[in-house]
Amino acid sequence: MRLEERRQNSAVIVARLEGLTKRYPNGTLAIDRMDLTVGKGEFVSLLGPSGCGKSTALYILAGLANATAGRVELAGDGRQVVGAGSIGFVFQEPSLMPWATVSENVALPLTLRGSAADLASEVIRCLTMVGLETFANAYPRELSGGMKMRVSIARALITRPQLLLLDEPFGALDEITRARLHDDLLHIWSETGCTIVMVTHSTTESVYLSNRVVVMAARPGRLIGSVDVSEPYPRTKAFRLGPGFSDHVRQVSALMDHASSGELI
Amino acid sequence: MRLEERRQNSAVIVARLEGLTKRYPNGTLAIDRMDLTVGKGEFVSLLGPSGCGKSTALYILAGLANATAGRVELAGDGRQVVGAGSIGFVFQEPSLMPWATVSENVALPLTLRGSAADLASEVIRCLTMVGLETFANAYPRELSGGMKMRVSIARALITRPQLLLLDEPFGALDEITRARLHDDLLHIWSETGCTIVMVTHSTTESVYLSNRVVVMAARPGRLIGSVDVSEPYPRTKAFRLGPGFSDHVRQVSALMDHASSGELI
Amino acid sequence: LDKIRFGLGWLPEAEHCGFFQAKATGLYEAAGLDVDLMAGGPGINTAMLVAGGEQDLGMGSSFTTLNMVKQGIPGVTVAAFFQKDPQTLVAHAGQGVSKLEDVKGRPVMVADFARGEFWQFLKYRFDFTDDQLRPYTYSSAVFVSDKTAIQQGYVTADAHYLGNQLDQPPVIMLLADHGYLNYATTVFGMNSYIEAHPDAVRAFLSATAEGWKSCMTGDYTPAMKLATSINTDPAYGEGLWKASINEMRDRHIVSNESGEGVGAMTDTRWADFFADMVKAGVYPADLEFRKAYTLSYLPGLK
Amino acid sequence: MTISEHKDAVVPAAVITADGVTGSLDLVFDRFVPPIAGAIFLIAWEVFVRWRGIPPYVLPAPSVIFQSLWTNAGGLMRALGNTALVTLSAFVLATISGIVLGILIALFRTVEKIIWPYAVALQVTPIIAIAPLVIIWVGLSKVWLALLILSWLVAFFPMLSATVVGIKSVDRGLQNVFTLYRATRWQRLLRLQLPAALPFILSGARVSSGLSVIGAVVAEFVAGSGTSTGLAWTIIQSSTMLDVPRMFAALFLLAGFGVVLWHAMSRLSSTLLGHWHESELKDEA
Amino acid sequence: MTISEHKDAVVPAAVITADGVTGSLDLVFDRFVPPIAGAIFLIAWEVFVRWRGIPPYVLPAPSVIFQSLWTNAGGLMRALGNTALVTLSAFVLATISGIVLGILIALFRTVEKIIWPYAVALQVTPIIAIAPLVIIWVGLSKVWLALLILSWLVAFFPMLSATVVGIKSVDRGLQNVFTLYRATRWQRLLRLQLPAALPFILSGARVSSGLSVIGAVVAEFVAGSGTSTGLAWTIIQSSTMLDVPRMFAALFLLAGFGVVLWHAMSRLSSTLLGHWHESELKDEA
Ligand SMILES: Nc1ncnc2c1ncn2[C@@H]1O[C@H](COP(=O)(O)OP(=O)(O)OP(=O)(O)O)[C@@H](O)[C@H]1O
Ligand SMILES: Nc1ncnc2c1ncn2[C@@H]1O[C@H](COP(=O)(O)OP(=O)(O)OP(=O)(O)O)[C@@H](O)[C@H]1O
Ligand SMILES: [Mg+2]
Ligand SMILES: [Mg+2]
Repeated sequence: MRLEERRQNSAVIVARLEGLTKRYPNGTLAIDRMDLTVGKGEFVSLLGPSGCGKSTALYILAGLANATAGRVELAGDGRQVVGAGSIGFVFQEPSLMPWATVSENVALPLTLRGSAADLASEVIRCLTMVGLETFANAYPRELSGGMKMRVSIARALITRPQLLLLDEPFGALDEITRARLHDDLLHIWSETGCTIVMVTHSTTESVYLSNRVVVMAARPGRLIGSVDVSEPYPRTKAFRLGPGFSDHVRQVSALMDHASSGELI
Repeated sequence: MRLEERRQNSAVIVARLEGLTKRYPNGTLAIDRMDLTVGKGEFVSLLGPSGCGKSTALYILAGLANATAGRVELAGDGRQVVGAGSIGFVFQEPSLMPWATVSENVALPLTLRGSAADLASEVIRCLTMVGLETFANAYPRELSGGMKMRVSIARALITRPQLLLLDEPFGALDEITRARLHDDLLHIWSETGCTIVMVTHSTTESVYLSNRVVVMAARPGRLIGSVDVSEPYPRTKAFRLGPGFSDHVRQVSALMDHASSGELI
Repeated sequence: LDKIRFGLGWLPEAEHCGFFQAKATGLYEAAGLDVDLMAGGPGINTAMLVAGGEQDLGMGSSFTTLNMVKQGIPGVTVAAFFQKDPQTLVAHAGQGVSKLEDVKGRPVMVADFARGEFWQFLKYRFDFTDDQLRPYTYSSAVFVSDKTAIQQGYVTADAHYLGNQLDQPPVIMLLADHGYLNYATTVFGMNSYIEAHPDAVRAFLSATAEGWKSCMTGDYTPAMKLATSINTDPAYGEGLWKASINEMRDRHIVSNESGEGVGAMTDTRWADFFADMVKAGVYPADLEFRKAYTLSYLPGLK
Repeated sequence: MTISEHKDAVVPAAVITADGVTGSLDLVFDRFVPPIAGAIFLIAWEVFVRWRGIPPYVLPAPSVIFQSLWTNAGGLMRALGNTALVTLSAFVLATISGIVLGILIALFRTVEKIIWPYAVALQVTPIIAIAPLVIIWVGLSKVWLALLILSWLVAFFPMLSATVVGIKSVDRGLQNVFTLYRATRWQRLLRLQLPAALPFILSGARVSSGLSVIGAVVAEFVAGSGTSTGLAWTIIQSSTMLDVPRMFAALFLLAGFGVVLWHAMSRLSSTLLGHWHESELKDEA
Repeated sequence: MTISEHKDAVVPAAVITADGVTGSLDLVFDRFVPPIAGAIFLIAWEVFVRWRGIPPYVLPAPSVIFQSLWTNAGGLMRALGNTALVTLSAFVLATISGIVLGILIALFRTVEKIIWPYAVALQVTPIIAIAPLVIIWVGLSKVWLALLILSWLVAFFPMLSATVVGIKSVDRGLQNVFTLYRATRWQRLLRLQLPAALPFILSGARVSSGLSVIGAVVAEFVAGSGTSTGLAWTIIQSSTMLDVPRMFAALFLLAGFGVVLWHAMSRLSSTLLGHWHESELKDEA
């Protein structure tokens, strides 16, 4: 899919937050009047200091938590509403079923859907993508931290979701594995035209992958700016080394500096 | 402490692994004949692909897991054996007591030691260091992922340990918070002259912080090389931008490439 | 054949001899009856089963139908096969206890059920007090192990069980010998059933009376064979049967010394017993105790 | 542009007070539905008994039971008092002994292998069988002690079992933290194993509280009440006297007492676990 | 250079087979220590009884008990068979009903609020009290049904309670995964809540298995008529007859049966949980 096409598509709105406010029962104001619109086919990165409400925002986008105030809309593309089974979510913690094997965990979304036609091959496809095909029959407790996270990624990808929410999916992975998964992710994204919202702590990762980087500030969590990364896909090593890249990284870093000012001593 | 001094000190061995081999009961050979010597006052980073046995190695160093074969020695400096209460460990998962508040969790190592003299002020010191002083009375479930990790870091630092084992301590933190904690860590290290072994996935982080970077390969986990970063401390922004830095980063990356070759498709 | 479901108060035992004899020797059948002798047990409340219609007639005591009258349940006693209630108190020999008067002030193990029945009688007649009460666990182990202990018992079994365990035979005090007028091994039923089946009831009582006579004077083995085939517990075997029957014969349990007929009841005895129980505080004086029995089905009458 | 609202996620702007509203609705529900359901249950029972003409000695109607409760209030309350005393003592004893023994079993493999079978054997020993022996052991003058031992016997096993499973379920990560910081056995117990086992222990205590009620009644039944007369005695008396309404009145009291005890344990549970354990957390979405 | 060995961590090079050695040592321990402890226990008992000259009707010596067991073997085994049948049926019934009701209570707030008090009330109802009524309700010809109901009543509550707590303790992260993928209520139950509750449920089942043994015995005691000849009768009869050795023989059988049942549940537990739950994991350090 060309960027042109994407641009066009992004006029179709997949998710819109308007004045989103979230207060936890203990009184913490996690998010304060946040507005965010995600167009179809976008790859949006969400950055912000630790505890600024990124995970909370993803939960609300996925319909797993209620907003205290404000509007949350998830839109379809006219044919199918994004929602029912069509959201993939890599949670910040792996959240695997300890009693099930790796492949059972990965297969879960399909099993729940009841469409078990090519289940086995799909599981192998996704496990291979994250490099865990030899661990198909292992139990989660036999895996390392990074391996658990990769299982969780495989589980999110198996449904070929239209909206993919990623909460620091690569934080626990080494750079080589991470780079490969970056490329896999971009491949999937361009192939399926899905929409991605990713929380990350890596500015370079956010600039390399996404077409828009959104930065939040903390206490209370709010949006303080965004950077459009209008570089063409597929992005190559050349892009990483070029001046545009570091420009964008610098812009994002500046926003992050701004977001964090006065946050930590 | 000057680097000269450190060099001298590092003749004193704090930990030595000889032919360390670890096989889990399910048959997985996690580590295969690994040799590693850590001198007193060193800051060693441990890198390697996901699942190569880094966490396992730290567990064995801390005496939390037994080796299947090989020698493990933790040495003292003549006055006090490194061991009893003098190891700090930031686990890969936060492992907080859900029934205790943040400050109770941080205070735990001191509480267990029974030395409660300046407990309260120590807790505040450590919480302030990780920027969580306002969350002293919160419960772990009310914290974000990165905040939990910071509590875990604070808990490891409160005993002013002689040997500090860190398992991806900053993976879940944004870059600003991370940078501040980097500096705090280096400060503590140079102040107390403690020894640090840190698992990380960030080459830049490893080069910036440590005086030696050790790289492991996976399946079975083994040592494939190490890079000495003989740059003076304190390291400044200048170091980060200088050619020495990127040289070292490139060396480490090359080792990582080597370690990962044939690992993932 | 008329079917009668008869509820025994306990597991088949020698105290049921007359019923089993009648069944085993075909007396019931000859009288045109098909009698089902249904075993009881500790949790089987025969009065409730009869009241609830699960059994046609049941085995009880004077208390059974007096309680029913008190609760407004229309049940009547139609015959009494034990003129003497076998209830006893048992003491060790050589403890200075030979009659009920001596028990006053000493601890006594009494079952909970008895505290509404003979315990009240003992309190009223012999000045017993509640602080003498000790728990009775349906086991004589406590008694045997403590020389000063006194417990409730059953005359048909006491000597047999305890005799083996004690150096000296125990002192057995039969309450009936001390003015306790309770009828035991009675037959009772609901008014409605009895009025609807007068002939069957009469036939049943007559046949049972024949059975009892044959038990007391003749060969009781047919009854024993039948009973022990149902209750196969060896403890309820021949030895106990022999001992129990002997006690019943010697102590005139079934037909007392005054020579009343087997199964007989009298208005006077009912009235006296009721008066005692009123004095003991078990029943209110205005209870229509005469509703609790009827003499018109007694086996002697034709 | 088609914007269709995602049903679960759409929150109209005006729902700021949503939590409050739901909360008070729940409260109303909590306060009114159970009594109403209870009333319906009793009315249905009453109607059923009257309509089928079931005599009170087979199944008394609630009205009859309450009337009996009223008439016999004094005696029944005294009896309840006696039973409650045994129950509570047995429960406290069961809790303490169950937790202590559970700790020993969970911590010492040797104790586990050796003790478990006997604990299980004790649990399946019908107290009716050993009542006479217990009375002999404690002596006839200490019936209350026999009652206590017998009802303890009924109540202690769930505590034991819950404590063992709870301690064995402690998170391995936290165990490592405690090992690393050289926690003494005692510290580990008090600061890690017991708090972590608490959800299990409290769940065991809820079972145990009910069992100690039964235990007290059955103990009284089999070991006799001696001079103090609890509800078991009332029940047996009523049963032999065919005073079924009074028996039911006693059962109602007993059930009420059991429910109160259970509620107290539930309260304790939400107080102790409310701030951290999943089973007692309010839904926060 | 001072190298002092870190005691916990030092592993001599020759310990490659360490796991194997420890393993088989443990095995030896498991196999021999409990029987030896048992033997010591019995011998101590025997010596104590002989030395103090305790009469057999107060506490029979093991030798006397085993002799009685041998002499009465036939009758006792038949009795055990009858009791075992009731026990197992009641246990199965308790397990199923406890889990099903537990699910309903855990999933539906309304059911919880309405049903809990009755479940608790049922638990604290002494079956001794209601046995006569239950017999009337089911009819005298179906005494086995009365037995089943009564022993079920004793056994079901721990299952219920364990299921409820277990389901309520499900990890929130996993709940979110299931919500996200639109799991139906049924799928959530089968694939998330029940597996996650399994450790609790199996712990409840261990308690419940013991209670169903007692339940069967007590039920038989209070509701059994002369024709049913389970262990309860043997015990009661032996007790009234002062044949205390036979009573103990019956108790031994009962305890043995209880322990076997409990072991079966433990086995089941380690089979079902062994590969994932902390409480059944072997130590891997
Ligand atoms: N269950 C909860 N109850 C109360 N407060 C909560 C809860 N979950 C999160 N918070 C608070 O909400 C704020 C935002 O949390 P959130 O998890 O969204 O942060 P985040 O941006 O994902 O942080 P991180 O990068 O560390 O994961 C934090 O201040 C946290 O303390
Ligand atoms: N408890 C266990 N049982 C069996 N195998 C295990 C266990 N823990 C870890 N392993 C295996 O040992 C290997 C090393 O695990 P370890 O956790 O040390 O990796 P790691 O280097 O820390 O990886 P990561 O960077 O992903 O945390 C992995 O292949 C893992 O599958
Ligand atoms: Mg987060
Ligand atoms: Mg690791």
